[in-house]
Amino acid sequence: MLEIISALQEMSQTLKEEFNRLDGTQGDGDLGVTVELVTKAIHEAASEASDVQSWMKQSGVLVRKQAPSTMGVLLSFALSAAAKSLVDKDVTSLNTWIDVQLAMIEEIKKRGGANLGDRTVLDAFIPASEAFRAAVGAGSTVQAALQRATKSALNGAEATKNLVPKTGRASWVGERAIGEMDGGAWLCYKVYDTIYRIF
Amino acid sequence: MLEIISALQEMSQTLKEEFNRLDGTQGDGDLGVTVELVTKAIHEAASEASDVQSWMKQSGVLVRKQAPSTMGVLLSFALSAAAKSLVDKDVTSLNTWIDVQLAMIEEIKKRGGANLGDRTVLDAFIPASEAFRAAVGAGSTVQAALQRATKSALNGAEATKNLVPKTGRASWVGERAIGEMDGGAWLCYKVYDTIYRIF
Amino acid sequence: MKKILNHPDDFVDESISGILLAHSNFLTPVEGEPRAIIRKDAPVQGKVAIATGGGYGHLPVFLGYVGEGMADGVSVGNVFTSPSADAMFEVTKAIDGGAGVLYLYGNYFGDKMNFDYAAELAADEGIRVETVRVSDDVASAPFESKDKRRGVAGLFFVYKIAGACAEAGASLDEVKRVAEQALESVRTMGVGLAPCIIPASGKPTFEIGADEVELGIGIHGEPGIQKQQLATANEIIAQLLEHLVSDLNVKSGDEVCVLVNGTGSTPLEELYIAYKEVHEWLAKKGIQIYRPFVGEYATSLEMAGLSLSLLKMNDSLKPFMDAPARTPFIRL
Amino acid sequence: MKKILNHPDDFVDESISGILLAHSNFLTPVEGEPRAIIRKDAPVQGKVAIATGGGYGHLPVFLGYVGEGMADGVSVGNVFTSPSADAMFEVTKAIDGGAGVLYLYGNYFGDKMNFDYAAELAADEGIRVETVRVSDDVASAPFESKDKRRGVAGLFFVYKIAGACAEAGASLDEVKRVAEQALESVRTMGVGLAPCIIPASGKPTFEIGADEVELGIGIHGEPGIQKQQLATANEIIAQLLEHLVSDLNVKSGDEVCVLVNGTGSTPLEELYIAYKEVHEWLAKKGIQIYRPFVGEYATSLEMAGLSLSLLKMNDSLKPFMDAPARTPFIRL
Ligand SMILES: Nc1ncnc2c1ncn2[C@@H]1O[C@H](COP(=O)(O)OP(=O)(O)O)[C@@H](O)[C@H]1O
Ligand SMILES: Nc1ncnc2c1ncn2[C@@H]1O[C@H](COP(=O)(O)OP(=O)(O)O)[C@@H](O)[C@H]1O
Ligand SMILES: [Mg+2]
Ligand SMILES: [Mg+2]
Ligand SMILES: [Mg+2]
Ligand SMILES: [Mg+2]
Repeated sequence: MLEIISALQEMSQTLKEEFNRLDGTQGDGDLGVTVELVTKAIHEAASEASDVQSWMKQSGVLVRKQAPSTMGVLLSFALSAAAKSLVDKDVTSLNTWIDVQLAMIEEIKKRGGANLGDRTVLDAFIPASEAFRAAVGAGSTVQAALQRATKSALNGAEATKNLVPKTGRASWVGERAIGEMDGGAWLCYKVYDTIYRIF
Repeated sequence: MLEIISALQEMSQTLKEEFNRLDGTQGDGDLGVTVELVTKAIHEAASEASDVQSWMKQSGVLVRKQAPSTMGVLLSFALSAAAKSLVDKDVTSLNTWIDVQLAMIEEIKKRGGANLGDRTVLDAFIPASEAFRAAVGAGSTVQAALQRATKSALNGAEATKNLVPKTGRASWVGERAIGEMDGGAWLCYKVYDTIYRIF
Repeated sequence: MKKILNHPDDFVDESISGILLAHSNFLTPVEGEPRAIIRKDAPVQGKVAIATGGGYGHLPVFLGYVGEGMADGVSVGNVFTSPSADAMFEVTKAIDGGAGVLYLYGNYFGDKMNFDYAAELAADEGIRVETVRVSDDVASAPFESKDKRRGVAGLFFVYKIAGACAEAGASLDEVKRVAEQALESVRTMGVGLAPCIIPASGKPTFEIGADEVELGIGIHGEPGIQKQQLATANEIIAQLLEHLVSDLNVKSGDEVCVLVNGTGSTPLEELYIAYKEVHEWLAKKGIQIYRPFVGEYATSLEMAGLSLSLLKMNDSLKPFMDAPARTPFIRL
Repeated sequence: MKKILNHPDDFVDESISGILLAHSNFLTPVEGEPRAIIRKDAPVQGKVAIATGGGYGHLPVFLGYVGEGMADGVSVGNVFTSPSADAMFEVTKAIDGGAGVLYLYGNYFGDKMNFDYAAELAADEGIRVETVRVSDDVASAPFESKDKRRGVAGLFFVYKIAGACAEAGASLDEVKRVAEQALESVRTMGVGLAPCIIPASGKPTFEIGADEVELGIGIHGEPGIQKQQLATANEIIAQLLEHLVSDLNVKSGDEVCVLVNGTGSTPLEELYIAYKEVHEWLAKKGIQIYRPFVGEYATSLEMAGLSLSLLKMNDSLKPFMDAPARTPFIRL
């Protein structure tokens, strides 16, 4: 777990400017800052937590306090929802992690009111989680499932290039956003990718 | 007279930026604007005046109203003093014009409190007027007298390059002013030069 | 980046600290939450409290509107970023005088999610919260979806009206109704000439040509309707007014309050040239000016540009507009 | 040059026209002299009148200080240029309420010559005029020749004190004495980060490197003590305060008013970081702050930077500092 957190933090530092740039083409160019604050918060949460469930719970609280931008708040809600879905679950079972992803997606949909095709993080997250589930259903290893999820996340993120934003700050840009990926979707791909590389 | 005014106005337009630049190295860089406003005002005064005396009088009033910077006000006072000294005088006599220059210099000294060597317009005006007087005294023509005055004005202006300003805005710059001519002194040279070229 | 600061990371906290040191007789932070700041005399018992909040870098928005006749408390985020729901919740608890709390802030998604969550936390504690999100920027969405619009300088008018209404002792429902009426009556549109630099990023918020302006810019540098050539004050103001007047449906004989707002580095001298144009344009159309405001009411650090807001007046709004207001930043 | 204006030649007149349109209940021009502007209620019979004036581009200096408890009238020049003696004389005649007129303005040679000439004209009409020239900028001349110093943001304090004194009904001699006392007690020093552009010239007023600041800059961009590397707010403020405190001879136990003044495009957020540094530095030396002011009190169009002024307080100045003041630009 600590390894994943460190890797995510490293990723956030390496890609900070790129996140800012992607966000800047359609938003306010601060996504890199948010991602950095989020990974810092989940790192801090790890030092206060004894297991994955309590880490996710504490992450939800700290991210909410320390990174309260759109992406940050949605992630904090998603982390809290993930923590809730983990209560009394077997964290070594891949099915548990299918549920965690679904719980996060549901919470992001509920809080943000967006859906597939609105050019958000969901356009990578939903296909990635489905690919993960399908792979697990077909008996894949965790590595293989993560690989397929990562690939789907990337495809989903790439596809946002042609989507007109419907929500958030980017919606004011409208058609002008077309051509670049959505920053949040690309972040989702990078998170899957980072985790996949650890396993 | 109109010819001189037009020539002065043309000079002010051609050299505006250079006056601004010289003033900028030690002041606020607006001398070119002032010179433009002054020549505009004396042009306007000419259309309201019937003779040299009334033109100078009216020039004093209009310059004061329309170009009230340091150089402008000193010139307006000087013009008013010149007008006063012209009352009932023979304007075709060169001696009259010696007195006019002296009256202007006295007024500038009185109003501005500066003297030779303080790095002002006076450092060109005083030597120029003296050269003019000397030339007239030696029986020179108006052309020759103006030529000698122009040359002395230029020498005086050049010499300001090595003077530390004691008065006005430039005094705050102190030693830093050394190296460039005083804008007001250079203006004085340019006025003599312009008039000389007409005759 | 050439700024008067110590370290970009401390920009917000040190700036707030300066405000609290300078205005300790007006403002105080909530114990344990330095980004939650309230009126010194909060909670005012029996008065509806108004809570606001949002990203930093827009002074006097938001912190500068805390005071008598305006807002009761504010939560402050990082530059151009929402404050946390936790800070909002702390403000809510500290200002509630028993008559409930109105959340009054600019319409941004991040802020909305945080304020909504703070309202959930407040509800758990039995504090009644209502919300009005200011969405006055006509450039950010068409009339049909005007609740999607951004909140910009028109915030000032809504604080003024709602704050006076609350100060006058109205109920939460009434304050909310009046705030919504003000919101219905206000429109804003801006023009950007040069970007600002967010201390943490060190980069300009947008790019623009030497002779270009961004028409309909947002207060974080969000792109507007179009980039266009710099025109005269007369032309720019006519363009803004045409959008505003048609969207707000102002006609000859109507009365409006006018706000010519500088976004940061635009000299007051230029804002008054703009005001002259506004005044003359409206006069030509037979539109009366009830009260003009010219100055910096909602900024974006050192962004160059201005925004123009109109508040369509009616007799019920006038007493609220004329009531006094007194914060360390605004005196009316 | 990217500015909100119509034509550079009309910059001053159109801007003044906007101010008069917006604030017609406070200000009025003198008939026939549009650059001579006075309080609407001038002349106030029996009250000593205060006339000020100077170049445009420094709002709220000078026009913004005309109002109750401050100045009675102002003559306005072109950008950074003295107004004419004629406009000053018109103001003098229009504001004299029989108790005489104090000329109170910044120490610039052009202004001095014009005001002195206006005083001659006034004397011819039997109006008693006294003069106090504010020369607060420590960077512009050494202590020994402090009457040569420039007048900068410290003007605000002298208007405040002298204006309150005149409003209180003091005689011309008394108002002059109190103004001189305020002048003796005020010191200012500024730092410039970026120049402004005078509309008529279209060029920056000075040149400066990307990481440089001009220490001791004047309000027209006059060079100061030195160009130096941009330092932290902490270091810059310490530098300014060391000059001010030693020049003014402020010691532990003394009380001062503080003015952190933005020169145009410096965000309020930064000014408050600066104020925090001032507050902490003074506290460490045991110097009390009687009252702080933070904001734009004397600008140079969109020049970036700030100035810091200290007014050494004594008991006789306090009532004048605490008295109300009310102009369209300043409310205290
Ligand atoms: N309603 C929404 N639902 C889900 N994701 C969203 C929503 N709105 C925006 N996002 C995501 O948030 C990202 C921007 O995050 P961030 O920069 O933190 O937002 P902001 O700066 O506007 O607060 C977008 O790229 C998008 O993926
Ligand atoms: N006391 C003085 N007496 C005579 N000439 C002076 C004096 N002070 C300044 N000057 C002249 O005025 C010139 C500057 O004029 P101007 O730019 O109009 O001044 P400012 O912009 O400071 O009002 C200087 O170059 C100098 O020649
Ligand atoms: Mg963003
Ligand atoms: Mg000059
Ligand atoms: Mg953001
Ligand atoms: Mg000048």
